[in-house]
Amino acid sequence: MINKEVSSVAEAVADILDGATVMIGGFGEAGSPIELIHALIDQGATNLTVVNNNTGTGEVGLAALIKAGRVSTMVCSYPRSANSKVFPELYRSGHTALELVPQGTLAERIRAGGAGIPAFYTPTAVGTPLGEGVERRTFDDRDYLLVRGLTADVALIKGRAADRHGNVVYNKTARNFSPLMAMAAKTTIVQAASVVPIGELDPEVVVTPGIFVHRVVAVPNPGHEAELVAAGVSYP
Amino acid sequence: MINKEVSSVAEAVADILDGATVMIGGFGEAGSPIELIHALIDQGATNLTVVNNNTGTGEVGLAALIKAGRVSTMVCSYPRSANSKVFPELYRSGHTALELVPQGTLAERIRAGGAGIPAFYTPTAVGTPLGEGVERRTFDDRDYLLVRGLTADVALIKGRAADRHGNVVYNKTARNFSPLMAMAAKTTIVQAASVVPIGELDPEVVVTPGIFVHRVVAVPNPGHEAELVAAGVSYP
Amino acid sequence: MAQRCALDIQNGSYVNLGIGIPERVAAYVPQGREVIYHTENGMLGMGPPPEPGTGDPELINAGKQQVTANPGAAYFHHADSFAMIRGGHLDVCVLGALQVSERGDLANWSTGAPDAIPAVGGAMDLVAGVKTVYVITQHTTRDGEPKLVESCTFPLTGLGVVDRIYTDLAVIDVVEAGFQVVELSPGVSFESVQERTGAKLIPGGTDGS
Amino acid sequence: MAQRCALDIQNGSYVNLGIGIPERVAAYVPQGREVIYHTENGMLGMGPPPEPGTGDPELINAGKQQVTANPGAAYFHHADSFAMIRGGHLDVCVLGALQVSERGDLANWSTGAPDAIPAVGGAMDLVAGVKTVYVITQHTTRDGEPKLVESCTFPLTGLGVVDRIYTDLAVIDVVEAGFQVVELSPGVSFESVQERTGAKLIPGGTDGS
Repeated sequence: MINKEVSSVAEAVADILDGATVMIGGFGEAGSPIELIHALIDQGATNLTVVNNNTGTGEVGLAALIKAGRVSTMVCSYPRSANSKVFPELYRSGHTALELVPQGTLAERIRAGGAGIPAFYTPTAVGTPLGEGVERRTFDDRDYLLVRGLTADVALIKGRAADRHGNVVYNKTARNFSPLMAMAAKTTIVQAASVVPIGELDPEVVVTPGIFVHRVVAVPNPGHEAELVAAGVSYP
Repeated sequence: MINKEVSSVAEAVADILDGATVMIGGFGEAGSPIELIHALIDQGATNLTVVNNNTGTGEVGLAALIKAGRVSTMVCSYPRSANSKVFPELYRSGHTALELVPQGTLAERIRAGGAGIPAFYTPTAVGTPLGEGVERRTFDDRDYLLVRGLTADVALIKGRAADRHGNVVYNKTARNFSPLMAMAAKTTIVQAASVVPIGELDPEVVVTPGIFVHRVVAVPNPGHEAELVAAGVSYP
Repeated sequence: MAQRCALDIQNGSYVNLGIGIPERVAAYVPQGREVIYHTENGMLGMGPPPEPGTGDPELINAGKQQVTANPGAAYFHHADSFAMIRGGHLDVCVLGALQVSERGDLANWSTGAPDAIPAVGGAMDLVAGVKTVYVITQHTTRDGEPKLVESCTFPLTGLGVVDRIYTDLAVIDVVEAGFQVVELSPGVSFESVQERTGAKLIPGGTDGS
Repeated sequence: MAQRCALDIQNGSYVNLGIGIPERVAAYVPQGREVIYHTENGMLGMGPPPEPGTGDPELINAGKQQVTANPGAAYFHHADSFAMIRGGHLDVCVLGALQVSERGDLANWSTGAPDAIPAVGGAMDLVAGVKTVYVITQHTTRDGEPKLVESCTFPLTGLGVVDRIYTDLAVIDVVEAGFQVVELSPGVSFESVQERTGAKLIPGGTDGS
């Protein structure tokens, strides 16, 4: 039998190594797997390269991981937010480096990495500072940049429901980067508000098929970042 | 108000021009928009480049379009099937040319075309006759071929249900190439077994969002190719 | 500005509105026009903010504010969302600007200040892919410096991408020859707009401008 | 052959079975192992053919035969399906062969006959992307010509892609040095297999071969 369910977030992240590249789903707080991130903080892995659209808010979730000094490089499109205080400090101090990637290029690079495409051409960022030094080529009289697919050792993903095969469905705009990151990581770990019996998810509506998922852990009542930040919570 | 529904398959395909590139959804008979294809035969456009995984069976649907002499080039991965008799004849006579593309490369080229990606690299077909003469490049010690995105003037698509915005859901493995072709065509025309009121399709399960769809036509009881072929039907 | 811009949003358009003033365009689209709003984090058919207490923190827009889903909405992942953008499927995007050049170059993501945290989001994707790019901006900076210029001095978002600019003083198209005035705000003269613009304006308005 | 191959399919594997004899592997996977079948036209969790009269002509496999969906199945479009293949997410594919070379080159899509309609389907994608490629084939052609050869003469499907070959005579791995016999069929001698093979065989079986 196939059973990808593990019993705790601690068990789910136990083998993440120092120096790993970790993709973390979510756009702002929507889809952010806070409990998996907190388990990763407890676990202790450091010198991580983290791929996420943002850099977290307050001192919970991704921001807490950055604050704990575990992130040596952030790959993201928008490392600035109303309540994002942790990253700017560590970026200015030189502790955490930044690879800035346009949002759509970031998404497509992750998908390419998961789809076995080593590189593709995109019109985005041609003529801008983010296109400087990037190989350029003209197709049909328009200029494009060559960008590489992006893969990771681990992806941390938040779903609405999953089953023991690893099939996942999401909640509204919490979907964002997660299905792509699930494709691009060697080990994809999903926290789901409910782990349902096999067959309960309609095959027509599965968003991430189980082939992309390696571990599933139930987190029945995931925290909401905005509420935690508003309440002044700081992890750990 | 937005209303993409048109009242007949004839109206839906009325403006397709001679020489157009037409993507036709379906893998074998699953997802084949037979009624739209028959309307296109009646409409008369010729010298078409048709993109489909196969070349149809019997003398209905795609095979009937080919038999009517309307297709100057087929772009496909598998132009041979148990009941595929029409294409081999016109191919051997030189009437219909063939661009043979590996199935996964075909799918990805169509997606790229729809996603504004002019070209990408793929490992598929390196070292094979289909890789001969194709630009090659090494990334991380592996060889890849450079292939171009594929777009079309028109896509003909079969859905299970659609709404007036053009949102579409499919039936099982009839999905196949259709969501990709819908992205890659200037004009995407969908025949749906039912056109449902707006709001009836759950936003979580829409497969092709309406932005990719330009016309919707209800075809309540679409024919099944295998049944038509078994019954010896020949269109027109 | 948002109100004037809204007049140019046609029925049936697929539209992406940038954070800030561009968002206000939605409120002014003339009655009878059905417009579908795209938010690049993954939805078509975005509706207004939820009634207090009814929102879902996982139903948000690109500005990370809670929104609603209109009937006919669809959710999708980021690669599909930016396929819509990059693939030219969106009709209009409306963005803010730091500077626009007379060739249509846009600078709106960075002032180039050395201590600023660079952050680009989806702006470069939008201007590279969306069919028509509208800019809404004050005509000058708070210090009175022109924002419409011969060449941008701030880091670029895209080259030759802006189609039309809505400022507090005028509506201006970017045409082959440069900035063409299409419309002046009530009580504003062509000359006064020219004075506040860092490049030569071409008259072209139907109102005599 | 299919039965022997099935022994090597591990619990939890994601497997794509080619049309024909490879399809039969599913029937022989040992009890207690749960294997998930992928069909490249767009499904994971493919089940056996439907009971007569219960099928759906739009629920088919890559061979265009009606199948069923097991609990836990998922449908997806072709780009996602081949992302699974090209991206290295499938564990095993089992294919037929016209020829396999001692370097693991596979020819299985075309005899190169000038009047044949060329047709490749997903074979080139599968061998380029799937982690482990198994081939099931008769050891020789109907005319007794070897199918395991030093170099393929038929057009290639992929270069250096085959990991293991199951024939009526033996199980043979493609290793650095060439064809290594892993197992002989009952009553078959190493020498008789060598006689029917177009390249040098390396002994390596635990059964003394």
